[in-house]
Amino acid sequence: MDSILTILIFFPAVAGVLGFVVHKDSIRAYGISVAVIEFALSLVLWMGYDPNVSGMQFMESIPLIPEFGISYLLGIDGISLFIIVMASFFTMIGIATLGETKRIKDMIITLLFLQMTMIGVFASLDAILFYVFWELSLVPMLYIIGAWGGPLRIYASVKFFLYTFTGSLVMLVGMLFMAYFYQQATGVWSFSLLEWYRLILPESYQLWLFAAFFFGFAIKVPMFPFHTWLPYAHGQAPTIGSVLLAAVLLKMGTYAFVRFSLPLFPDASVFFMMPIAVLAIIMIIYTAMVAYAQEDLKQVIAYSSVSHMGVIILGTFALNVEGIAGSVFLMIRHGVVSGALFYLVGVIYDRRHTKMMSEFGGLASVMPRYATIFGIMMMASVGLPLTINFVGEFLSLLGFYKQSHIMTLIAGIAIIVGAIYMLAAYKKVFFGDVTKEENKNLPDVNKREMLALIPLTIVAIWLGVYPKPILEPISNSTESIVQLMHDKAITQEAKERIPNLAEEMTISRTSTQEAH
Amino acid sequence: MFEAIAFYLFAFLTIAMFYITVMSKHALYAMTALAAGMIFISAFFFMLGADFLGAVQIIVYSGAVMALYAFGMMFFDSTRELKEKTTPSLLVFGLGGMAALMTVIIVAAPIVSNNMTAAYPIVEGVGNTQAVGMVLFTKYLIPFEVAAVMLLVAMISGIVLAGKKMDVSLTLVEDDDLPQTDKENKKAES
Amino acid sequence: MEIGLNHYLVLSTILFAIGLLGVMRRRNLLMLFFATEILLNSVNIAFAAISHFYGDLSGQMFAFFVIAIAASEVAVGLGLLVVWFKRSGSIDLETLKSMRG
Amino acid sequence: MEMYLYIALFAPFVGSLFAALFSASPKTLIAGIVPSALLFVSFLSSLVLLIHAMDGNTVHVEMMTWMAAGDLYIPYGFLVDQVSATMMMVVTIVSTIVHIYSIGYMDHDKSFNRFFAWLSAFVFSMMILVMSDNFAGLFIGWEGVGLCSWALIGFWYHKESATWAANEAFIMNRIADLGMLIGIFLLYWSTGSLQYDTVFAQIGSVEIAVVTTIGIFLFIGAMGKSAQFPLHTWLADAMEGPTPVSALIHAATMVTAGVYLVVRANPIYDLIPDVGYFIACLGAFVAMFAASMALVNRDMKRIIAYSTLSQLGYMFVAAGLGAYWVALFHLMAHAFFKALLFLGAGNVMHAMNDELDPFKMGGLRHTMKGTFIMMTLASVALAGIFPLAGFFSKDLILEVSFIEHHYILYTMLLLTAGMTAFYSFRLVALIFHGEERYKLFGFHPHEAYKYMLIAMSPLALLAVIAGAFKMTYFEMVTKVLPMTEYHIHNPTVYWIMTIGTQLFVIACILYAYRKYEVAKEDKKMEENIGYKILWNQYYIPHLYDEYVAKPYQELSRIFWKDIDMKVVDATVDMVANVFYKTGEKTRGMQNGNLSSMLQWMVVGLVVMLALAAVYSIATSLVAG
Amino acid sequence: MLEPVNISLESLNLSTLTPMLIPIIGALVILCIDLIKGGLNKSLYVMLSLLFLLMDFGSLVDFAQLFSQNGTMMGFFDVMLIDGLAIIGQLIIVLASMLFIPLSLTSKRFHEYAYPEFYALFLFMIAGFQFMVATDNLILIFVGLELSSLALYTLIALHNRNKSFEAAIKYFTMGALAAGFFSFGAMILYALTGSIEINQISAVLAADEYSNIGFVLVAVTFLLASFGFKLSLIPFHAWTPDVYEVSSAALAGYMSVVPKIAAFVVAMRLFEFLVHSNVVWLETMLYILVVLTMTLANIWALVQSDVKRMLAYSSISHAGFVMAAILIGTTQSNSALFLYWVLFAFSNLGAFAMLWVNRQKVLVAGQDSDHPFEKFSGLVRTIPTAAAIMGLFML
Repeated sequence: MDSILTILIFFPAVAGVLGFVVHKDSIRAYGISVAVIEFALSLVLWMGYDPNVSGMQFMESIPLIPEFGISYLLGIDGISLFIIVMASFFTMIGIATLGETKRIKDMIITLLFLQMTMIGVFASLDAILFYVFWELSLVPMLYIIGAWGGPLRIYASVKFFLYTFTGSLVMLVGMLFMAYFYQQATGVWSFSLLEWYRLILPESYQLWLFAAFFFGFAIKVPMFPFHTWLPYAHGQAPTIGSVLLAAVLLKMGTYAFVRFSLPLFPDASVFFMMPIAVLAIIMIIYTAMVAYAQEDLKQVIAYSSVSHMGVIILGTFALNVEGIAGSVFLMIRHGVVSGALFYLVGVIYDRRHTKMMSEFGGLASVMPRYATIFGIMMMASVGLPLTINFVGEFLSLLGFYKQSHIMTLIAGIAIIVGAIYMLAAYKKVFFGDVTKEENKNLPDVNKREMLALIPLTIVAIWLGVYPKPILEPISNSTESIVQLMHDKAITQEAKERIPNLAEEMTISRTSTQEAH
Repeated sequence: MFEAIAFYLFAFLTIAMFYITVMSKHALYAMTALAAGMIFISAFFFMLGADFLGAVQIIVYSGAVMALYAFGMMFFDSTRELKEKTTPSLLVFGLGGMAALMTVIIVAAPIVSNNMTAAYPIVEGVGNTQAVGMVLFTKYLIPFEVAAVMLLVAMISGIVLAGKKMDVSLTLVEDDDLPQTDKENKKAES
Repeated sequence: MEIGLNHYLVLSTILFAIGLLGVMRRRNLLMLFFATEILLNSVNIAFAAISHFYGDLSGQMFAFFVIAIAASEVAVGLGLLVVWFKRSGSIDLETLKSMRG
Repeated sequence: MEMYLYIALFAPFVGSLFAALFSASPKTLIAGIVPSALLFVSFLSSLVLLIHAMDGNTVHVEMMTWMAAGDLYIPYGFLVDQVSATMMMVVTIVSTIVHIYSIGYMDHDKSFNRFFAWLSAFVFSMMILVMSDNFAGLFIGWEGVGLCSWALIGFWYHKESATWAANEAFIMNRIADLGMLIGIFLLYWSTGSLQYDTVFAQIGSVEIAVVTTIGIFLFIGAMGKSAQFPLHTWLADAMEGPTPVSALIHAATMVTAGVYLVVRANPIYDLIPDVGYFIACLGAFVAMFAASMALVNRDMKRIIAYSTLSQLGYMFVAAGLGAYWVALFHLMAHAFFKALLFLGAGNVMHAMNDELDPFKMGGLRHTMKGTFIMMTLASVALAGIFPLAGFFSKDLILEVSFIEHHYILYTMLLLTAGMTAFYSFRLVALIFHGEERYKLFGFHPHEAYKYMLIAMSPLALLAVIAGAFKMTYFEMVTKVLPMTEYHIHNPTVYWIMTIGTQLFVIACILYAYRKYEVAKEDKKMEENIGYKILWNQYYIPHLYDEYVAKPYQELSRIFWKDIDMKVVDATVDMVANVFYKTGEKTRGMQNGNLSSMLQWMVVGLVVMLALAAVYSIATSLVAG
Repeated sequence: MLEPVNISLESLNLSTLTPMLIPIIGALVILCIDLIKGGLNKSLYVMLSLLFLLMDFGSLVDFAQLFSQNGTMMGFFDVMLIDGLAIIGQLIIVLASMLFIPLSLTSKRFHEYAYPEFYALFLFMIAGFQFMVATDNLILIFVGLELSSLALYTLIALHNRNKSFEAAIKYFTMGALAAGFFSFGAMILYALTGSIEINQISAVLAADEYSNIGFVLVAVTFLLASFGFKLSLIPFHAWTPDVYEVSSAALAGYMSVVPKIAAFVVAMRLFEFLVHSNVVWLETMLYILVVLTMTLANIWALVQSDVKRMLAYSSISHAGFVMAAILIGTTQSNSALFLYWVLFAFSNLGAFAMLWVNRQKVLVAGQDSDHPFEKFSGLVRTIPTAAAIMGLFML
C-alpha cells in the first residue's frame, strides 16, 4: 500500500495521455471517471493515514541521480494530506461540472496533467523533485488560461508564466546553494528535505537562503509587491481555470513556506518575521480596499483571495503551533471557499456572459437557491463562527497575537474590511429590485451546478462545526515542525520566540486531561 | 655579415611590396606587388635553408595562385581604376597600427625557453628535401593525405560553384517551368 | 651583427599587421583575398625561421601545409567570387548588405 | 436535567431548519406555527431550568471538542447557572410572543417562511450566546446574532435603504467584534484557556494592566453590540426591518447581549473599578444623549429605538457601578415592556398601513382599544411609575448611583427619567389622543387580530407584576453575582427621593399631554437650533457617512486605480522593456556589412592583446 | 645519408584511422557512381551516405569498447590520439549527421540536393571533423579544420540563392582570417615550445612555469580568436545570423551543432592545460567572452523578427554556455558539457527540422525574411500537433 503516492501522482498523467485516444464526445465521461477514481484513491490515502504519528507517512524513495543525491522521495504528513485530498476533490468537481467549452478534449487532458503536477508538488520531499513539479504545474495552467481565457488571455498567461518562472528560478538557486552547504557540512550531496532538516546553518547563510526561497514563494503566494499577476490571471482564466488556480495553485506558495522556509531557516524566519508580518498586513488591508473598489465580481474574489492569503502568511509566521495549524487550516478553507466563490461567478458568467456587478441587481428574488448558496459562501469567506474560515482565522490571529499585540490588532481589521467588500458585492448583485429586464428570467442553479456546490457548502459548514478530524493531524505535524525549529534555532532571540514545546507539552497536556 | 645585408634588403623589399598591394589604387599594381612579395618570401626560405619550401613557394604561390588571381582580375574586369569608398581611415589605421605595435613589443622580448627538445633534428649533411620527404611520409603522412583530400574538395567546390547548372536556381523555380531533365526525374520520383 | 630568430619574428608580425590592415581596409573582395594571402605567407616565414633556428623540421612541415591550405582556399574563394560576380555584377562589398539585424 | 438543556438549546434550531425548508415556496401557515410551538417548548424547558437554578444548582454539559490545536482546547460546552437561566427566560418568553405575533403581522408577506427561518435561527444563536460556558462559544453566538440581525434587517431586500442598513449594522458589529476578539486573545494568552471557570479563577493572578486592557476590549465588543455611543447609529437605521424583528432583536435580546457580557464577566470588572466607573459615565451620557434625540423625532419606531438606547445606558450605569444584579433585573423588566411597546407600535403601523409619523395619526383610542391600553401600560412602566416594573428596576439604579455618591450621574439619570416619561407620553398622546388627523390622509385603521392581542397580553401582565419578583430574583441571582445591598440609611432621604422622582415624572407626563393634546406643529419651535441638532441626531450619522464611508471608498478607488495598476504593474513591465530596448539599440551593431564584421573581429583581437600586454607587464613588474 | 627507416606496421596501428577513412571512401564511391552514370535519383546518394555513416558509427562503437579496455591509444607516430574526448566527439558528429541526411529526402525540390557532389562534400566534411577531433597535432587540427570549413562554405553556397552566396562569402572571408589567426597562434606556440603537439607544448610550458607569460598570452589570444570564430563567440559571431538565415533549415541546424562540437573538443584540448595553469588573465578573458556571448546573444535574440535568425542567436548563447563549462575545466563540467551539447543538438535539430517541415518555396510578398513570426502565429490553429512539438523543442 505504500506506493499509493506514486499511483496518485502518475495515474492522472497516464489517463491524460490515453485521453488523446478517447473520442471527442465521450471524453467528458472519461474525464469524470478518471477524476472520481483519483478522488477515491485520495480518500483511501486519508483513511490509511493515522493522525497521531507526526512524522512523514507513505514514504517512497528511489535514487534518481545518485551522485548528486537527487532521489524520487515522496511522503506526506498532516499538512500535505488534506491539500492533496482537496486538489483531487476540486479536479473531480471541475471536470464533472465543466460547461460546454470548445475543444473540451484538450481541456480535460490539460486538467488531468495539472492534477498530476499539483499532487506531485505536495507529495514530493526532494527539493529538485519539488522544483520539477512546481515548474510543471505552470505549463498546463498556461494552456488553460492561454487557450480558453477571456480577451486579454495571451498577456495574462504569459505574464503569469514568466512571473512565477523567474520566482522559481531564484528558488532553484537557493536550493542549489542549500545542497552545496549540505555537501560542505556532510561531504555527501543530498537534496532530500529530511536530511536538510538536520542541517544547522550559521545565521548569515540562513538569511541569504531565506531571501532566495522567499522570493520564489512570495510570487507564488502572491505577496504584496508581486501580486499583480493574480487579478489578470483570474480575470482572464475560464471558470475551471480560476477555480483550480485559487483552490490549489495558490496553496503551493504558503505550503512551501511551511515545508521549506520555516524548518530549514528558523533564525532567518524569526529575523524576517516582523517585515513579513508588515507585508502581510499591508497585503490584507490594501487588497481588501482594492476589492471594495472593483466593478468586476471575479476581481473582487481574486483580490479577496489575496487578502486571505495575507492572513495565512501571518499565521505561518506566528511561529507557534496555533498559528501554523491555523494557517494550514486556512489554506484548506481558502481552497474550499474561494474555489466555490469562483465557481459561483462562473455560474452567472455562463448565463449572462458578463461579470460586471452593475449588470446584476436583485438576483435574490430571481434565483433564490443561488442567492442562498452565495450567501453561505460569502458568510464563510467573511469568517463567521461555525463556518470553516473562523476556525483558521481565529487560530492564526491567536497565534500571531503572541508575537506582537499591535500587529494583530491591525491585522484584525481584516475581519472588518473583509466584511465590507463582501457585503457590498453581495448587495450590488443580490439585493435591490431587478432593474435589468434580462435578469428577470435567469434560470436558477441547475442540477449539474448543484452537484458541485452542495458538497462544497456541506464541507464549508461541516469543517466549521467540527474541524477535529482535519485539525488533529495538522496540529500534530505542526508540533513536530515547531519542535524541530526550536531545537535548530541558534540565536537566543529565536529560541524564546519559537515556543519550546517539549516542556510546555507536559504541562498543557496534563491540564487538558483534568479539564475533560 | 653578408647574410645581414641580404636579410635587411629582402625584409625591406617584402614590406614595401605588401604595403603597395594593400594600399594601391590600381588593382594591377596590387597584384604584381603581391607576386613580387611572394618571390621575396621564397628567397627568405632559401636563406633559412628550407630550400624545398622555397621551391614549393615559388611553384605554388607565385605560379598557380597568382595565375588564378590574374584570371580572376580579368574575369572581373577590375583592371580599371578602383574607386573605393575609403573606410574611416582613423579606425583602420588605428587598429592595424595597434595590432602591430602590440605584437612587436611582445615578440621583441627575448624568446628563450631552455628545455626544448627538437622532435625531428635536422641532420647535417642530408639534403633538406630528402629530410623533409623522410619526415613528411612517416610522421606527417596523415596530414598529407588529408591535405590531398582538401585539395580535392577545393577542386570539386570550384567546379560545382562556377558550373553552368548554378545559373538556374531550382529552389526558386516553380514546378511547371522546370527544365526538361528534371521533369523526368520529378516524374520518376513521384 | 648576427640575424637572430627575433628579427624574423618581428618581420613576420609586421607583415601580419599589414595583412590585417589590408583585410580591414579593402572594399574590393579580390583585394581582400590578396590580404589574406599576405597573412598566411607572413606566418610561413616565421615557421621556417623557427625551424631553422631550433633545427627541427616540423616547422617546415607546418609551413608546407599552410601553403597547401592557402592554395585550396584561393580555389574556393575564387569559385564563390565568380558565382557572386555572375549574380550581382560587381565584387564590391557594398552589394553584400542585403541582410540586417 | 441535561435533556432540558438540549431541548431549550436546539428547539429553535429545529424550528428554523423546518421553516428554511419552505423558504422558497410561498406562504404556508405551518411554517409559522411549528417554529412558534417549538419555541414554546424551549420556553417551558428553560422555565424548568430556571426553577432548577432557583434552588442553587447549575447544569454543565460538554458536547464535543470544537478546536484543539497545540495547547489550545475549546469544547462546545454549555452552562446553565442563575444568570444564564434568567437570560434564557427573558429570551424565550419574548421570542415566543414575538413568533406568535409575527404569524399575524407577516401573514400577507410573500416570503413568510424565510422570515420565520431567520427569526428562530436568531433565537438559536442568542441561546448559544447565553448558555455557552466559554468565551469562544459566546463569540459564536455573538457573530451568529450579528448574522441573523443582518438577514432580518435586510429582510425586505428589494428596499435599498433596508439592505444599506443591514450592511451598516453588520459592519459596525464587526468592528466591535474585532475588539472582542482581541480581548479573547489577550484572555487566552494570559490565562491559558477560555473556559469561564478557569479564566475567572486565574484572573486574579494576572497583573492589573493586562486585566484593564481585557476589560476595555471586552467592553468595546459589548459597546458595538448594545449600540453605545460611538457605534450607535446602526440601531436607529435598523428600524428598516419588520417590527417584530425590532421588538425581538432591538428591544429584548441582541442589544442586551452587551450587558450580559459585562454581567457574565463581573469578576474581571470587579478587579478594575475605574473601568467600571468609565462604563457608568458612558452609560449615563448615552442615556441622556438618546433620550434627547427621542424628544423631537417624528418616526414612531425610531423614538422607541432611542428609548431602548437610553434604557441600555441605564443598565450600563448599573453594571459599571458594580450592581450587576440590578442591571440584570432592569434588563429583564425593560425587555418585557419595551417588546410590548414595539408590538403595539407594530399594530398601529399595520392599521395605518405602514405610516410612521405620529403627527399624521391621532385619536386612535376609540378604534384600537386593546393596543391603546397595552401601549399606555407599557409607557407608564417605562416611565417608572410606582406599582409597575419600571419603578422597581429603574429607580433602583437611581438609588445605586445615589448611594455610590455619584451625584452628577444621579442628576443626569433623574433628568433622563423625566425626558423618557415626556417622549413616551408625547408618543402616546399623539397617536391615541387628540382629533383623528389620519382622516385627512384617508387611513381607516382597524384593530389587530384577536390572537395577536392575546399574544401581547402576557407581556403586559409581566410589565405590571415584574416588580414583585424582585426579592425572589435577588436571592437567586446573587448566588453567582456579588451580593451588594442597596438601601439608604436614613429612611427620610429615601422617601423624599422616591416621591420626588415620582412627582417629577408625573409632571412631565402631564406636560407632554397638554402639549401634544392638540397636535399642532408649531413651526417656531422647529426652527431653533436645539431642535435642528436633535433632529439630525447630532449630525453623527452624517458625520460618519462623510468622514468614514466616503473617504474609504475614495481611498480604495485610489488604491486600485493608481497604485495597483500603475505602480506595481509598471515596474514589472518596465523590467521586460529594459531587455527589449537594449536589444534594439545593440542591434545596430549587427549590420550586414562584411568589412565591419571583420573589423569587429580585429577589435576583439586587439582588446585581448592589450589586456595580455598589460597583464604581462604587470606580472613582470611583480616578478621583477 | 638517412638510413631507410623500417617501421613495423602494427606499431602504426592503422586501425585508429578506420573511422576517418570510411566517409572519405564513401565520398569517393559517390563521386565515381556519379561519374559512371549521371542523373541518378538523389535517394540513392542519401542511402549510400547513410550506409557509410552507419559503418563509421559501427567502427566508432567498437573503438569505444577498445578504449574502455586499454585507455587512450596513440596511432600513427602518435599523430592520431584516440581518447575519451575524441570518441565522444566523433560519436556526436556521426549521430548528428545521420539525423541530418534523411531530412534531404523531402518532396520539395532543393537545388543542392540535385547535386551528388553535395553528398560527397558532406562526407568529406564529416571526415574533416573527425580528423580534427581525433588528434592533438596542431597541423592535423588545422588541416582538418580547413577541410571541413571549405566543404561547409560550398554546402552553404549550393543553396543557390542570392543571399546564400553572400552569406557564404562572408563566412569564407571570416574563416580565412580565422585561419590566419590560428596559424599565427600556432607559430608563436611553436616558437615557445619547439613542438606542435599539445601534450608536449603543455609539458614544456608547465616545466618552465610560463616564465615568459607575454608570449603565451599572445598565442592564446590568437587561438582564442580563431576558435571564437568557429564557436561564434560574441566578437567573432557576426557571420552566424546571416548564414543561418540563408541556408536551408536542416543545414542551419546541422551547422549549429556539429562544427561547434568539433571546435569544442579541440578548444578543450588546447585550453585544458592552460586553465589548470591558473593563469589569472586567461580566466578573466574567457570569463568576459563567455558572459558577453550569453547576455548579448540572448538580448539580440529577443528583438529578432525571423525565427531562424532567433535560433541562430540562441545557438550562439548556447555556445557561450558550453564555453563556460570549459572555463571551469573540472571533469564533471566536461561530462556535463557533452550531455548539454547532445541535448542541445537534439532540440536544435528538432527546432530547425520543424522550420524545414513548413518551409515556403516562394517568399510571400512583403516578407523580409524566410520565416517571420507572423507565419508561425497561425500555426496553433492550423497544425496543432506541429505547434506542440515545436513548443516542446523550444522549451
